[in-house]
Amino acid sequence: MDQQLKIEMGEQGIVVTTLQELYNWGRRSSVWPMNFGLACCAIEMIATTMARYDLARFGAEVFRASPRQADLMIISGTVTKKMAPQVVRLYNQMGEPRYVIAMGACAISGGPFKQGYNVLKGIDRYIPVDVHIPGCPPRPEALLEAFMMLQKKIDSQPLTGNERPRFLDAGAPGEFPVPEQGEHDLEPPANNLVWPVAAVIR
Amino acid sequence: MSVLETKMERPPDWNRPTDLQPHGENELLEVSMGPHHPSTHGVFRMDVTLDGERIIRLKPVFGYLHRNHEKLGEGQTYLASMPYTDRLDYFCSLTNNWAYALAVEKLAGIEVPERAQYLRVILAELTRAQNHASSVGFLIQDMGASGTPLMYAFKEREKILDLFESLTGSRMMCNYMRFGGCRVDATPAWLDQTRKVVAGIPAFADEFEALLCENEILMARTQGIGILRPELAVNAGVTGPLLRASGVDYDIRKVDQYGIYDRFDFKVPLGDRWDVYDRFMIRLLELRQSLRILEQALKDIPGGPVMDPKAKIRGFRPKPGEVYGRIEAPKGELGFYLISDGSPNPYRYRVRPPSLINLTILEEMCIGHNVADIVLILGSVDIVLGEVDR
Amino acid sequence: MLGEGIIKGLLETARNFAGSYVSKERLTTVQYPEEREPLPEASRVFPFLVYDGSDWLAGMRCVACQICEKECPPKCIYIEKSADKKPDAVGKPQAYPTRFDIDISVCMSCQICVEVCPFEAIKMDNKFELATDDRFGGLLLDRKKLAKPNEYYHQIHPTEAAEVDARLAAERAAVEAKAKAAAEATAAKAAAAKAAAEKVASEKTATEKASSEKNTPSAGGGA
Amino acid sequence: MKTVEEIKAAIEAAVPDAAVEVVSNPSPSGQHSLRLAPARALEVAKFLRDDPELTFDFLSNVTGVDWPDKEVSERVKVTRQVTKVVDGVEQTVEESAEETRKRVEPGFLEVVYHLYSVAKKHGPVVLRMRTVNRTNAVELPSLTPIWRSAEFQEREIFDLFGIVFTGHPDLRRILMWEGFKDYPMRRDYVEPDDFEYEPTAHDEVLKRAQEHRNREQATPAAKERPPGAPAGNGETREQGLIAE
Amino acid sequence: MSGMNVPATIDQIFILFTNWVASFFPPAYRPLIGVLLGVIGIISVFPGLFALTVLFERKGLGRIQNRYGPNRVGPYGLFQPVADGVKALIKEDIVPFSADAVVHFLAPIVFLTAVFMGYAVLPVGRNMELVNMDAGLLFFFAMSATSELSVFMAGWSSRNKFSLLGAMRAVAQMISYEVPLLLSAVVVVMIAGSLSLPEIVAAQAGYTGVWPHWYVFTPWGFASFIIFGIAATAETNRSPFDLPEGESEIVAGYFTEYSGFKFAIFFIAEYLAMISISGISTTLFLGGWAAPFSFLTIVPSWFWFFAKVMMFLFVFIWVRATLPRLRQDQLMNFAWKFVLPFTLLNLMVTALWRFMGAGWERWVVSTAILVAAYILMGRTGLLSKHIGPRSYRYAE
Amino acid sequence: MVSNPYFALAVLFVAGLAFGLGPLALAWAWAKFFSPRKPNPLKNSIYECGLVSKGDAWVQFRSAYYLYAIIFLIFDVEAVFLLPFAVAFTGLGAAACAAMLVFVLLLVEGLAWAWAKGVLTWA
Repeated sequence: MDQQLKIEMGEQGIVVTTLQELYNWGRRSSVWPMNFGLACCAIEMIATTMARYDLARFGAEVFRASPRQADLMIISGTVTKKMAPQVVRLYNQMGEPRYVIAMGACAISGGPFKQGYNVLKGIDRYIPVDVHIPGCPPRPEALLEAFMMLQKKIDSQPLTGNERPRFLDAGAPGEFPVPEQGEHDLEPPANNLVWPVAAVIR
Repeated sequence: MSVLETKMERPPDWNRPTDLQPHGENELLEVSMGPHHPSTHGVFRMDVTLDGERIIRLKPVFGYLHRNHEKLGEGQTYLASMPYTDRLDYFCSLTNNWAYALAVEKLAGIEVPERAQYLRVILAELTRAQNHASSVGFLIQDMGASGTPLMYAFKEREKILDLFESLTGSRMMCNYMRFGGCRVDATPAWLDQTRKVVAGIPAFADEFEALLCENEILMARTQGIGILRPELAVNAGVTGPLLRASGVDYDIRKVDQYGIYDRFDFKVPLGDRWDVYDRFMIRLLELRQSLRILEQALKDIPGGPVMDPKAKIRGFRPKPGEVYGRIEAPKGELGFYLISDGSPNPYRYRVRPPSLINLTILEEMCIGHNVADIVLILGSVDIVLGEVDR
Repeated sequence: MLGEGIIKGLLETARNFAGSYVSKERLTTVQYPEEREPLPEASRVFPFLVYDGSDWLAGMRCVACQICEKECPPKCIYIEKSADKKPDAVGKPQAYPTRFDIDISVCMSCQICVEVCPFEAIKMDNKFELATDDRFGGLLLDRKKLAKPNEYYHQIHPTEAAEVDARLAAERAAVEAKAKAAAEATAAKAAAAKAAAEKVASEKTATEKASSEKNTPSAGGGA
Repeated sequence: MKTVEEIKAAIEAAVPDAAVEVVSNPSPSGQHSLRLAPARALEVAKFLRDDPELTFDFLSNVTGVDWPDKEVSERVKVTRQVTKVVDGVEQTVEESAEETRKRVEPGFLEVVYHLYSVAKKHGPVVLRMRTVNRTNAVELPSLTPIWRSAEFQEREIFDLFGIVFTGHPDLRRILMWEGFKDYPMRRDYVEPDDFEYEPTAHDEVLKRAQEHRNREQATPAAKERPPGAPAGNGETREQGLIAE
Repeated sequence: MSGMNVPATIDQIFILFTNWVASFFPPAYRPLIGVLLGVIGIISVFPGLFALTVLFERKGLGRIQNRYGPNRVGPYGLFQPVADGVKALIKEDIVPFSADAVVHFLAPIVFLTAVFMGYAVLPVGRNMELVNMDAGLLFFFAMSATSELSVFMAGWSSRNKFSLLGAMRAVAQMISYEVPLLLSAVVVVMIAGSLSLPEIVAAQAGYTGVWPHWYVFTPWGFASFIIFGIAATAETNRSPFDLPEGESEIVAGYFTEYSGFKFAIFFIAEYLAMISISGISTTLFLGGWAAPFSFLTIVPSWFWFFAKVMMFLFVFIWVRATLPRLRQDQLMNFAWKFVLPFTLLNLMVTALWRFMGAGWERWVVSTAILVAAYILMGRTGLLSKHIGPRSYRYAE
Repeated sequence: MVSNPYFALAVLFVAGLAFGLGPLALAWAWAKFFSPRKPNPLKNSIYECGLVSKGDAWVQFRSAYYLYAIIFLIFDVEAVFLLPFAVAFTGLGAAACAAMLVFVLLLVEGLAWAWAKGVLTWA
């Protein structure tokens, strides 16, 4: 936050600014990931918490197994259609504020397994994703970088106003419908509130 | 004396273990452990029925990571499946590479140069070492230690991954072996570095053993738990350290002597009590044996090419036929079954995953034990979901 | 004795605790954003396109042969071939990609595109800090984003790049030599042809002459 | 280890009406296989496991293979009766001619078993069984009572190929969810079309995306959504543009 | 100021401060002020210590595991606990619809309040205890037992299966280790002759040469100390007895369904319980606030108390970093078949100690009995379960 | 009243309560003003590894607790009896101690009996 902006905001209400800074600082400095691994990327996620890379330096080594106590869901690996309802349900059971990192190609788009009949083509069809990390699997450093990017993103979120994040908005949905497993495919194939239909412009 | 030489007595119905009856009039609790559970090693699920904390029924549920590996393999060329094999057992991409390369080489009758064979052995044994160390670490983690053994194992694993990366370019998904050899040659500097890392592993193993092996809590938790009788183990197709911990001498490196394993002097440790502690110890002992092989291979490695000059990268079309090739992967017998119809894509591409088949006896091993034990038993089977569900 | 193993374990952890203050071996953390371990030379993440010279479009080695697109296991490459041609690294007129997209949200970093490329045009980058919150724009690399100069290639994979350069130079030399030989041959041929033609021509002229000479009198005679 | 022919002979000696056939494998691997008749398969399997000389106690691998109906065009020599005028008299003569015939070879599903012996350390022996056709209720005997290791693998084949194993103790879907209807490993399986919004640049995908978009905009759900409703984490995402 | 003893002043600085503040008020209110300041002290110091402990635990675990641990939030990561606190405050509070909402709400409050009550009788320095109760020890145990009740409340009310398992484990653990905990303290009471904690500290005062007369330096005291330590670990659900929250088995145990600050309260209360039980062990066996050597008595008493408590906390962390968790039946067997008989034996050894007079014989005899019993019971315990190191054969 | 030790306990009790309730109230206020709670059937359903919870968690749990609870009760009562004895121990004669020893031994016998009967086998 640059000085000019600070002064301006100070005129508007120093309380909100301070609160917002404190709020964002608290959220940013204490992101507890969910103990949730899916596939290959989970191993690199574990490697990130291990001695060499040490995610704990950021205060984020407290992997909580219960979604109630976790802030960050790292989708680390392929989400299959059999698993997708569970992932969405777990995301729903997390308390706000909650963040999602889609780690690796599979989590973003289905990746190399995209052509598979049981592979979900990207978790952001059902839940909003904050940071995407490409790579198969991304290096632990890439996860750390994404983590810092998430922290930056948290820092830039205002507490009030129209730019505020979804969970501070009483009108925005707090519930993300869990897809049903149908006879041939997941139903519906995507949640249109978080996954806009792509416009093709070429 | 091998247990198998005695005539095996089979109970009349071995198909399903019988469910236990609850004590008295206890109400049963049906809990599903997984797919999101800290100790299921991924998205595995066990539907358990509990009487108090005692397991009286257990049903494994698979498929949460079913990535259609086989279907994808049938839709693309032989070479294009190679990077996918990395993602089967994502701890041991190099042994997966080898198993697939071996199957294809058998199918097409390709020879592998000497140096490539040595490199394959070195990489496979390094893979085995890191897999066993981290699998033991995960086992202790499941036991509730707050990560320390796992951290030590991963510290060592990082060193081995560094070797993989500097040779193959990637830490985990190496995609290194090709039909008829290896993709790139190892530099002398890499071999020196490998010698250095290998020389450092015994110290790590000593430390690891001092930390764990005689720990009374660990012994009390693992000894006598999850007993797997050898007859059942063989009948259920269990392979790898799990089978050897049940006292059956069956190591494909010795039996098939694929690659150049007949040249190395190593021994196969066997367990006599068939429980979780045996599996834990067998892994540590196999780690030591891998080090022996590594030392010999690093000493003897010859010069020469690493690729069969006749082998083709593009436009590879084996003649029609079929093959089943298998190796001793760190988790057990990893086999590939391929049918070629003469086209560039395999007609049928099948992976025989050790992890899935090793889980056949999970139910038998778990029934009657505690909730706390089943995570251990599962940990001692050492599964990787990428391979179980493919 | 009961507790012996536990004490052994406690001593081991104590050793590591104390050791972390004195030995680098017992404090292996690399504090990532500030400290970094140098990446090994072979390290690979995503592909990029090599170009020679300073103009990325003119110097691009890719000739849009689409082999990599076909061989790519997850099918993350998309190429459109140009209708016109431009001279390639060797100087031969070749097509070039009007569109070369790599979807790094799909790419599995397998390096097969590099192996199959006959033109040394696609190579593996080692830049891994690509996290983005832009699902579509950030993860679809077009040819502009993919194009990297040969110097960059030398910087990240020096040994390999040197080999590639030597190979290309040899190829170029071979092509040049061939071209030269061909040129010479054509020149010689041309010369020979010319000579032959001249000869023929001269013969022709001679015959013509002769004939004309022959004819002339007749003509003359006729005149 | 005995050769395939010897094993065949041994089986036929033990199970007289076993009807075992040797299927040769032209590849350099030389793993020839034995085709069992499903009716006697259990007895043959039991013999292979318990015979002291063979002792195939370890069933390593069980696989399904789908052989769909295939159209074979072959040149056949046919003799047919043709009426011809021979020596001025119309007679029927047999004449042989070659002609190209197209016929549909009926497809079938096949199960392949790979056996090894742990006790004798030999192998493999490959067994195969065929179903009669490729309908959804084809049956084969389960070998799980002989080798437990077939349990999950046969379930997998049931799940992905749709072969019903009679005598299997717990035949349920294993990899796909309960309620899934198709058999995805069959070669004629068509997977659900959910690439529609895939933002890769592949043309066919983009075309499908466009079609899907047209379809989607016609549905009432799309109309109800307020324009510019927050998508994603607060920021109104530019509707996934792929533009260059 | 020449008459003033500087070390004594520092030693009593908090008392003097309280008296000084109270002196501004009418005499009738002075005791009230004293109580209020004491309570404020407890409410501020121990949660502060909690924050430090959490940070040190995370950093210490890091060091043991060859890494740094939190070091980015504030200088050396010092503000990490603050950030966690802020995060817990703003986190959404979720109560499952099917849970028993009242009990679900009450459980953490009961836990925290009960833990705080335990601090009332803890002498943290010379003349520094909130209440000098004659039955202080008994009061403390009563309060610590309440905390287990709240764990059960939490687990049961959540209506989650993992929580239920955690709650049941907590109950089993409580009923198994409450008895050894009490009986090993009885030993101290027998010798000290009082249930009042300041008096127990006073009974350990004095030095032989430079060595203190702490109970831990007697055979029976040492045995009691170890048993008390084990039972205390179990009572506070610390590793290797952290079964009620056993993460790798039952997800997060009894607080699986807790989020936001309610979860944080459990977290705080657990650590506060750990600190208070460390304080009690210090008081019972390590001479409370007394200096370890006679020449160190000039250092203020409260410093020694906190130093000893920190030492305990370090051991807790160290043990957590090293040991895997026990299983429930082993935990119960260990409690009933090893710890309890051994505690009863220790009781008798203590009686013997008193009746054998002051000679060296009592040292030899009681040490011999205890060591022999320990070895015998340990061996038979392991042997009867066929537990022990093994050797392995190799295939030929 | 103020000098009564229980007064201090009462104050501490209130303070402890406030220490717990204060932040909870603060969190509630924060949620009220800034971060609206959005309870919904998905979020507030029981967590069970990502699946829909089947069956009820409130079941009758194992009866083995009953026996342990009784033994626990006996020994806890014993401890309560022992405490006054222990306080007075330094002043007691050998006879009184012997009496107490008999009391303890009786209980030990009970423990041994329960042990032998297999009550202490937690399966």
